[in-house]
Amino acid sequence: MSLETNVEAATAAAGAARAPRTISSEIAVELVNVNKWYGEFHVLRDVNLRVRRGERIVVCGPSGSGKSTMIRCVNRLEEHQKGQIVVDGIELTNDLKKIDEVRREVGMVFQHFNLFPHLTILENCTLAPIWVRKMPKKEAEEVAMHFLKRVRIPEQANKYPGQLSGGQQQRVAIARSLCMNPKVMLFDEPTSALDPEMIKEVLDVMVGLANEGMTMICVTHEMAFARQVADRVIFMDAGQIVEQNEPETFFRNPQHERTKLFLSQILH
Amino acid sequence: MSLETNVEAATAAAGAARAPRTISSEIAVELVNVNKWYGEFHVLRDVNLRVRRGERIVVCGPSGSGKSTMIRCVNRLEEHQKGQIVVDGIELTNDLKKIDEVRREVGMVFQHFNLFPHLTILENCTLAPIWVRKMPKKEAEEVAMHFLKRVRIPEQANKYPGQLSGGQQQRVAIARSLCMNPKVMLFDEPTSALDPEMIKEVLDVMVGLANEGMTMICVTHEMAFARQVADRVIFMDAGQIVEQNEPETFFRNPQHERTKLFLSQILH
Amino acid sequence: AATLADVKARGTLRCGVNTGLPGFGSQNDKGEWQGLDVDYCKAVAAAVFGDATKVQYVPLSAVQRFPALQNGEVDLLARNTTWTLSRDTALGLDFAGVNYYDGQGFMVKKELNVTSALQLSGATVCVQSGTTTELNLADYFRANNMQFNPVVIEAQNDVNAAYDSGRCDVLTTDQSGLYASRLEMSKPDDNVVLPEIISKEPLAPAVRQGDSQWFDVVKWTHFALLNAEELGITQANVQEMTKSPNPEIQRMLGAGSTFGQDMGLSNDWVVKIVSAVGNYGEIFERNVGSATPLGIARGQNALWTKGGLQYAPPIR
Amino acid sequence: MTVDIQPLRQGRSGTSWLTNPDVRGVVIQVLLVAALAAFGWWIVHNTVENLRAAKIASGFNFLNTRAGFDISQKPIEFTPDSSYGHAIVVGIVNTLIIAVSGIVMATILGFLVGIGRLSQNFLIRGLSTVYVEIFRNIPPLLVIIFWYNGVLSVLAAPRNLQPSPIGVYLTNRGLQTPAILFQPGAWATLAALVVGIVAVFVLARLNRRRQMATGERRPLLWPALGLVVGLPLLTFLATGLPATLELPAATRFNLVGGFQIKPEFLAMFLALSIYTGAFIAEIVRAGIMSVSRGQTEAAAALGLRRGQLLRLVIVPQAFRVIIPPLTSQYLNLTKNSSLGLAVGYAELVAIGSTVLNQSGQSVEVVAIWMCVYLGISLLTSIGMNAFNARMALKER
Amino acid sequence: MEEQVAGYVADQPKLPQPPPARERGLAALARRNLFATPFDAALTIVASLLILFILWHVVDWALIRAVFVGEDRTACLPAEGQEAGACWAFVRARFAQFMYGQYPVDERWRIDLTVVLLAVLGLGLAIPRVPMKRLNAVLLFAVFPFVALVLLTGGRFEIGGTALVLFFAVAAGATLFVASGHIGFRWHDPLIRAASLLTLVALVTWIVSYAGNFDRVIVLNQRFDTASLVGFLASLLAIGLTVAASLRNPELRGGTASLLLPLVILLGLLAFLTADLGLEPVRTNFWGGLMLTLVVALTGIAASFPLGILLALGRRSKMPAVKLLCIIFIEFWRGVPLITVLFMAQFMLPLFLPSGVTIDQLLRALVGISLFSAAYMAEVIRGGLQAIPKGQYEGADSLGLRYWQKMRMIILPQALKLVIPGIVNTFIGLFKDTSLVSIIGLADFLGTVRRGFSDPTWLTEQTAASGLVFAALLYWVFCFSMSRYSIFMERRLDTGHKR
Ligand SMILES: Nc1ncnc2c1ncn2[C@@H]1O[C@H](COP(=O)(O)OP(=O)(O)OP(=O)(O)O)[C@@H](O)[C@H]1O
Ligand SMILES: Nc1ncnc2c1ncn2[C@@H]1O[C@H](COP(=O)(O)OP(=O)(O)OP(=O)(O)O)[C@@H](O)[C@H]1O
Ligand SMILES: [Mg+2]
Ligand SMILES: [Mg+2]
Repeated sequence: MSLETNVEAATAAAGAARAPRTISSEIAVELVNVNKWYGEFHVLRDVNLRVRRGERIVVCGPSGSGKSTMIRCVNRLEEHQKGQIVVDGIELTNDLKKIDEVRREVGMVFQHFNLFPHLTILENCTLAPIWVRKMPKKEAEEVAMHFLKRVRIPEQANKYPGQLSGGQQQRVAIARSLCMNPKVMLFDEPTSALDPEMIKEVLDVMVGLANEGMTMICVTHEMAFARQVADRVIFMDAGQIVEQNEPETFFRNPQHERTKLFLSQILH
Repeated sequence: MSLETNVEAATAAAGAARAPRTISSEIAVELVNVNKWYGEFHVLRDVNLRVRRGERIVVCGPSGSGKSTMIRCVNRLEEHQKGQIVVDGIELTNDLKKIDEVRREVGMVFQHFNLFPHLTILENCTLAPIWVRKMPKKEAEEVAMHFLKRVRIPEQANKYPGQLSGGQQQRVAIARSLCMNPKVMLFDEPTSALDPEMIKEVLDVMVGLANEGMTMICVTHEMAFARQVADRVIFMDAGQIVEQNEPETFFRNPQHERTKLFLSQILH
Repeated sequence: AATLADVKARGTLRCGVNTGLPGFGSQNDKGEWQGLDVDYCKAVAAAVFGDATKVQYVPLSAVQRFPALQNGEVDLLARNTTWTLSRDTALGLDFAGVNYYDGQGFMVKKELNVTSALQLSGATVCVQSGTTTELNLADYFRANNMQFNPVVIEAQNDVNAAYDSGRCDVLTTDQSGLYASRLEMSKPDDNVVLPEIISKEPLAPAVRQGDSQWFDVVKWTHFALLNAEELGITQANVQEMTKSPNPEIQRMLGAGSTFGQDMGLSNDWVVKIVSAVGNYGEIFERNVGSATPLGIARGQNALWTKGGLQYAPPIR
Repeated sequence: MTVDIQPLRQGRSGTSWLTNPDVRGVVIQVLLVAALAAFGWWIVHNTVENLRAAKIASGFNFLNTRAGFDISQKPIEFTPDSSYGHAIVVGIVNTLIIAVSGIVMATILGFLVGIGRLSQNFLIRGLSTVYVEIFRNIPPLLVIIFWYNGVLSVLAAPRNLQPSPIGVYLTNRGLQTPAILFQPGAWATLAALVVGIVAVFVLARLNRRRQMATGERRPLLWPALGLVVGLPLLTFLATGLPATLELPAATRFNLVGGFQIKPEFLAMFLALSIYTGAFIAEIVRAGIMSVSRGQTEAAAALGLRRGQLLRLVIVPQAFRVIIPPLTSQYLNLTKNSSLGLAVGYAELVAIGSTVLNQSGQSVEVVAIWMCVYLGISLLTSIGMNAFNARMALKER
Repeated sequence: MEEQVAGYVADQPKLPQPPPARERGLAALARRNLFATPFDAALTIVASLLILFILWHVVDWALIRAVFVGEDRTACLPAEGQEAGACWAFVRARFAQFMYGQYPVDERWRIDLTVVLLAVLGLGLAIPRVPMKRLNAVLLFAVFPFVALVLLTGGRFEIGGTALVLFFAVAAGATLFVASGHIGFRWHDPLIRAASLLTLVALVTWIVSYAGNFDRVIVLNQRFDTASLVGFLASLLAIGLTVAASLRNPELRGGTASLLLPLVILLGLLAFLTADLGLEPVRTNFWGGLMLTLVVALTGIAASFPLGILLALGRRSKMPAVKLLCIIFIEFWRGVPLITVLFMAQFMLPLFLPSGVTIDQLLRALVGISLFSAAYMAEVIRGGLQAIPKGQYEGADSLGLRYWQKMRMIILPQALKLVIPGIVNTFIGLFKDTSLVSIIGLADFLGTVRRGFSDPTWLTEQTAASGLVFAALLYWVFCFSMSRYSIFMERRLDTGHKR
C-alpha cells in the first residue's frame, strides 16, 4: 500500500514543500568515530555524523544495522564505548548532570509510543515540564494544550492512553516530547507499529514539524516521507554509515551496492 | 484489493458457474418476525427470512447491523426473544432436545475457525460424529478423511490446528462441519480473519460446496463470491432486512438508499 | 448409647490414653503401651472380653481428650484426668473412681536454690494448656499474692523440653508427672521437686454420662482391683484363690454369684481382670512404684487399711 | 422480491419440561438446595443429639464464665478472674498485633528483597534470590519452630548475664530493652511531637502547591527532621527532662523492668515476616518487571531523574499489579498467625483452644474462630475490590 | 577521521573489531555487575562480607563442628569452652523414624514398594517424553490408590451392606453410562427407563440405610439391613435390565460385553479390598513421618482435584443458586486458616455424625484438608476456564455437543493443561500445609522430628536446630523441585500454545 499520495498532500498542505531553507551552520549533534559493542558484538563502527541546526535527517537501512542503537546513543539511552558524541555543545560522558542536560534538549519518539498508561493525555504531556523544567502547573498545561492542538487532538486531553487509537497515541507521544521544547527530535520508526490509515495522521504531524524548522533525526522506512522532507538520507548497514546523500540523489542514483540492493527491495 | 479474479477462476474450475439449478420448494430455514434484544438494545427487528432447500444466501451489511446475530440465532447460539425460527421443520424453543436436533442438522463456520487446539485435525473432525451421531470411530474417520480430501488437506490429518495456516484451518473447520452431514451450512465471515492469499483457498472450497447444492447462509463481504454463487443477497442494516434480491439485480440496481451507500463504499 | 454392646460388637475396647507420660501411659521401644492408666484399659478389656489385648489405644493430648470421649471416639478415657465438678457436670463425663490420688507440685532447677514455692514470685512457669494445672497455678499465685509469667504449651513433652532448655524457671504439673518429667530431663539430678502440693488432683478414668451400665462396668473394674488387693488376690495366686473357702473371695471370683452376668459380663470377670493385670497394688508397683525409675511411694494411694485413701465398696 | 411466500409450516411442537433448560435449571437448583438443606439438617440434628447425649450445654453463655487461667501476653487488662469472652478478646488483639507487626516487617523486607532481585549488582541479586527460594519452599510452621526451638530457646538464661551497657538483652526469655517512663510533664513533649508531625504534613502540602503554582521546589527533608525531632527535643529539654529511663535488671529469675518482648512473639514475628517477605519479594519483582522497559526509556528520554522516574512512572504502574496479590499475602500472614498455637503465642486460636478445652464448648469456639477470620478476610477483600476498581487502567 | 558529508559513500566495509580491553573479560564483567557506581561498590562490599559471614557460620556449624556419629547426647555435647555444632548424629539415629514413623519395622517394605510404584507412575506422567500417558494416568489415578490403600493398611476391609449398596449403585450407573455411549441407545426404551429408576432407588436406599436404623440380615455372608438389601438387589436388577435391553436391541448387541465391565471391575475391587493377602494390618495411628506427610498431601491433592473442578464449573454456572453455593463454599474455606479447619475436623466432624459412627483420626484430617484445598484448586481451575476463548464453547455448541461432553472433551482438557503450573503450586502449598497436622496430634514428618526433641537421650542445645534444619532441607528439596517443575511446564505450555 503506497502512502506517497498521502504524504504529498500533507506536504503540500503544510506549505511549499522543500522550499529553499537556510540551515544554520551551527552544529546540533555531532558523532565522531563512535563505536559501540554489545558484549563481543560490534554494533556501531566508526560512525561519524554531523547534524546542523534545522537539518532533517532520515536514517534507513536493513533490520539490525544499528539505526536504533545510533539514535539511542544520542540521548544516552545506550552508552557508547569509543568516540565522541556532542549534543548542543555538550559532550556525553558518564557525567549524570550532562546526560540530564542533553536529555532536556533532545526529544524522542518511540516505535511503541511508550505513553504512561496511568496518566491522562494531559498529565503525560505536563509531567516532564513540571518536574524537569520546573514549570508551574498552569503554564505546563497551557503549553501541553498548545501542542495537543498542534497534533490535532486537544479534545482527548482528559482521556487515558488506553482509550486512544494507535495513531492518536503516537501523536500524543510527539506532543509530549514537544512540550519540553527540545532543540532536537529523534524518531525511532514512529509509524511502524501503526495501521495504514493511522500512519498518515502521524506523518502529517511530522511533516508539519519538519517544515517549521525542527532539527530531526528520524529512523524510518517511509521513503515517501524521506523524499519529501529530508535534507539528507543516511543509509546504514552492519553498524556503519554506508552512504549518505540528498534524497533526490540518494533515491535516483544510489552509489553503493548495498544501498542499491536495499532500495530495490523497499521500493516497488 | 480485488478478489474477483480469484473467485472467477475458482468458480470456473468448479464447473459451469451459475448453471440453472432446481431449488426445491421445501423450506430449510424460516424466520418469522424474529426480534432480539441485548438488554435494552434492539438488535434484530422483525426479521423475516425463508430459505429453501438448496438455496444459497449471502448476507451483507455494515458492521453491527446484526448479521452475525441473525445467523447465530439459526442454530441457537443466541436466543431470540420474539418470533419463530423453524429449521428443517423443527421450531427452536427452549427445548434442549430440539436445539440438539437442530444443531445436528446445521453446520457453522466461524470467523476465527474455533478449531479445538488440543485435538488433531482428524480428531476435530471425528469428535462430533462419534459423540453426537454415535458413529463407530472407524466409520467416522473414513467420513472425516473423505471431507478432508474434499477441502484438499488430507495430508494434514494428524497435525494439530496450531501447525496449520489460517486458510488451512478454516478449511478444516468447514470439513468438520461437513462431517456431521448437515442440511444447512452457516458461514459467519469465514474469510475476514485471513490473509489475502488464503482467502482464495477457502472461497474455492465454498464455491465447490455451493455448486453441489448445499443450503448455505453466508455472511460475507466478498462481493465477488456473492455475485458468482448466491441465489439471493440480503442486505441488513440496524437489525432489519432492508433489501433482498438476486445478486445481478442487487449489485446493478440497488433500490434502497442505505444499500446504495453501502455498495458505493465496498466496491471500488 | 449401649456402649457395652457396641464394644462387644466391635470386638475391641477403644481406650484413650496419654500421648506419653512414663508410668501412666506411654509406648515402650517396641511400641507396646504400658503404664498405670494403660493397665486400667487392659483390665476393662479383660472384664469385657476376657482378653487384655483387645484394646485399641488412642493417644490423646490434653486438648483432645474430652472431645474424643464425647464424640464416642473412645469408650473409656484412662488418661490421668483430674475429677472436677465442672468436668463431671458441664462436660458430660462420669468419673469411675480415683485410680491415683495426686496433687500439683513444682519442679525447679537446683541452682536456683529455691526451697519453697512461696519463693517463686516473678518466676516464669511452664504449664500445659487446657489442664486443671493451668487453673490451679493461677489460683495459687493469686492466693499468695505472687506474680508469674505463664508459658503455656500444648504437649507435655514440649513443656518439659521448654523447661529443660531454660525457657522457664519452674515446671508445674501433677506430682506424679513431675517425677516422670524429671526422668526426661537432660540432667535429672539437677532438678528438685518442691515440697508444696497446691491442689487435690484425684485422677480418675472417665466415661460418657448417661450410660450407667458401662459406667458400672468401669467403676466396678476399678473396685475389683482394689478389693483384690485388699483380699490378697494377686495375678500369681488368682487361680488358686478361686478355690478359696472365704465367701467374700468366692463371691468376688464368681463362684455362686451372678454379679458379672448382672453387669453384662461373665461371672468370672474378676478372675479375668486379675489374671490379666494383677490387683491394684501390683499395677501400682509395676508402673510407678519404688522399684521403677519413678520411685513413687504408695503414700495416699495405699489402701485405707494401710493408712491411705484407696477404699472400695464391697462386692456383694 | 423474487421469493414467493408460502404459508408457514408449523414446526413439530410440544415441549417436554425435562428438556427445557429453564425448568431443568430450576429443578436442579431446587434439588441441590433441598439436598443441602437436608444434609445441613442432618448435621444439625446429629450435633444436637450428640451434644444432648454428652450432656454438654450449648450456647454462648460460657463466655461469661470465669476463665481461671492466665495469659502470657496481655496487651489489654486480663486476670484469671476475667471471663472466657474476655480471654478471647485478648486473643483477637494478640492476633491483630502479630498480624500488623508481621505485615509491616514483611512488607519492608519484601520490597527490599524484591528490588534487590532486580539489582544490577550480581551479589545482591544472588543473595535476594537465595533468600526467596529458601523461604518460599519451607513450611511456615517449621520456620516458626526453628526460631523458637532452634534459636531463641538455646540463648543464655537471664540470670547468668553480664550487665549490658546499653541495657538491651537478648535471652531465652526474649528481648529486653530499656523503657522510657514518662512523668506528668511529658505531655508537652508529646504535644510537640504531634504538632511537629502535623506541621510536616502541612509543609509538604504547601510545598507541593507552591511547586504547582510557580514551579519552584523547596527542600522538605531538613525542615521535616527539625519539626519531628527537633521540636519535641527542645520541648523536652525546656520542660526539664520529665522522663526516666528504666533499665532491665536481673533478679533471681528474670530480668525485670524495661520493655520486654517475649520469645513466642519474637519467633512468630521473625518467622512470619521472613516467610511472607519471600512471597512479597516475588510479587514486587513481578510488579516492577510488568512495567515495560519502554516506560523507563520514555521517562529517561524526557529527562526525568532516576528518583522521579521511579516515583512518578514505575511505582504507580507497578502498584496496580502488586496490590491484589499483596493483599492476599497479608491475609495469608494473618491466617498463618494462627500457628502461634504451636509455640504458645497467645493468639486467637491458642487461647480459643484453651477455652475450648476448659469449657468443652468446641462447636461455639470453632464458630468464633471461623467468624473472626472470615470477618477479617471479608472486610479486606471488600476494601481491596473497591481499591482495585478505582485503580483499574482505563482501556478502550 | 574521514569526513562523512553529504554525498559520502563508504569505500570499504569496516570489519568488526573486538571491544576495547576494559569492556572485555572478567574485569569488565565485575565492573558492570559489581562496581558500576560507588554505591554499587559499597553494596558489593557489604554483601560479600555478609555472604562470607553467613557462609562461614553455616559451614562451621553444619560441617566443621558438627557431630556425625554418636550413640546419644554425650556425643553432641560441646567440649569445655567450645561452641557446639550441629548434631547430625541425632538425625542419623532417628532417620528411620523420621521416614516411617511408628510403622512396624518388618512391614516397612510395604511403604517402600508403594513409594516406588508412585515414583514410577508419577514420573511417567510428569515427564512429557514418556509415552502411554493415558494408560499411565489410569494406573495412577484409578488403580494405584487402591493398591496403596491395601498395601499400607494391610487390606481386609470390612465392607458393610450400606457401603455395598453404594458401590453397586455406582456400578449400575456406570453400566448405564457405558450403554448410553453406544449407537442405537435410547433413553426411552422401557427397560432402560426401569434400570435408571432402579439405580435411583438404590441410591435412595443407600441414604435411607445410612441415616436410619434397620434390622440386620445376613445375605451372602454380608451384613445388610433391610433397606440396603433392597438397594443391593435393585442395583443388580438395574445392571441386568441394561444388559437385557442391549441384547434385545439388534443395533446394540455388539457392545454387550463392555456393559459388564463396571460390574467386573467392582467385584474385582471388592475382592481385592476384602481379601486376606497375608499382610499384617497396620492401624493408621502407627503411620507417621514422611510417609504420613506424603499420604496426607497426595490424598489431599487427589481428592481436591475432582471437587475443585466441580466447584469451578459451579462457580461459572448460570444457575444462581448453584453459583452462590459454590462461591460461599470457596470463599468460606479460603477465608479461614487451615488449622481451624483441622480443629473442626478433629472436634466437630464426629459431632456431625450419628452417634456411634466414628471416623479414623487421619481420615478426619484428610477430609478437612481436602475440602480446604478443593477451594484453592477451584480458583486455580476457574482461572483456566476463564482463559478458554468463547469460540471454543461456541464451536462445541454448534457441533451439537451436550454440556458435559463439551466440558469433558473440549473445555476441561484445555483449561487443565493451562493451569498445570497453578495446580503444582497448589500442591506445593498443600505439601507445606501438611505440617500443620502435627498440631492436632498426627505424627507427620515435622511432628515426628519435633517429638524427638524431648527425648532425654538426645537432649542437647543443638538437637532442635539440627532436626529442624534437616526437616527444612527435606521440605525444601521437595518443594523446590516441584516449583522448578512447574516453571518447566509453564515454559513448555507457553510454546505449545503459540499459534
Ligand atoms: N541490548 C542488546 N544486547 C545485545 N545486542 C543487541 C541489543 N540491542 C540490540 N542488539 C543488537 O544490535 C544490533 C543492532 O540493533 P538495532 O536495534 O540498533 O538495529 P536496527 O537497525 O534499529 O534494526 P530494526 O530495523 O530491526 O529496528 C542488532 O543485531 C541487535 O540484535
Ligand atoms: N453479547 C452482546 N451483548 C450486547 N450487545 C451485543 C452483543 N453481541 C453483539 N452485540 C451488539 O449487537 C449488534 C449486532 O451485532 P452483530 O455481531 O450481529 O453485528 P454484525 O452485523 O455481525 O457486525 P460485524 O460485521 O461487525 O460482525 C452490535 O451493535 C453489537 O454491538
Ligand atoms: Mg530499530
Ligand atoms: Mg459479525
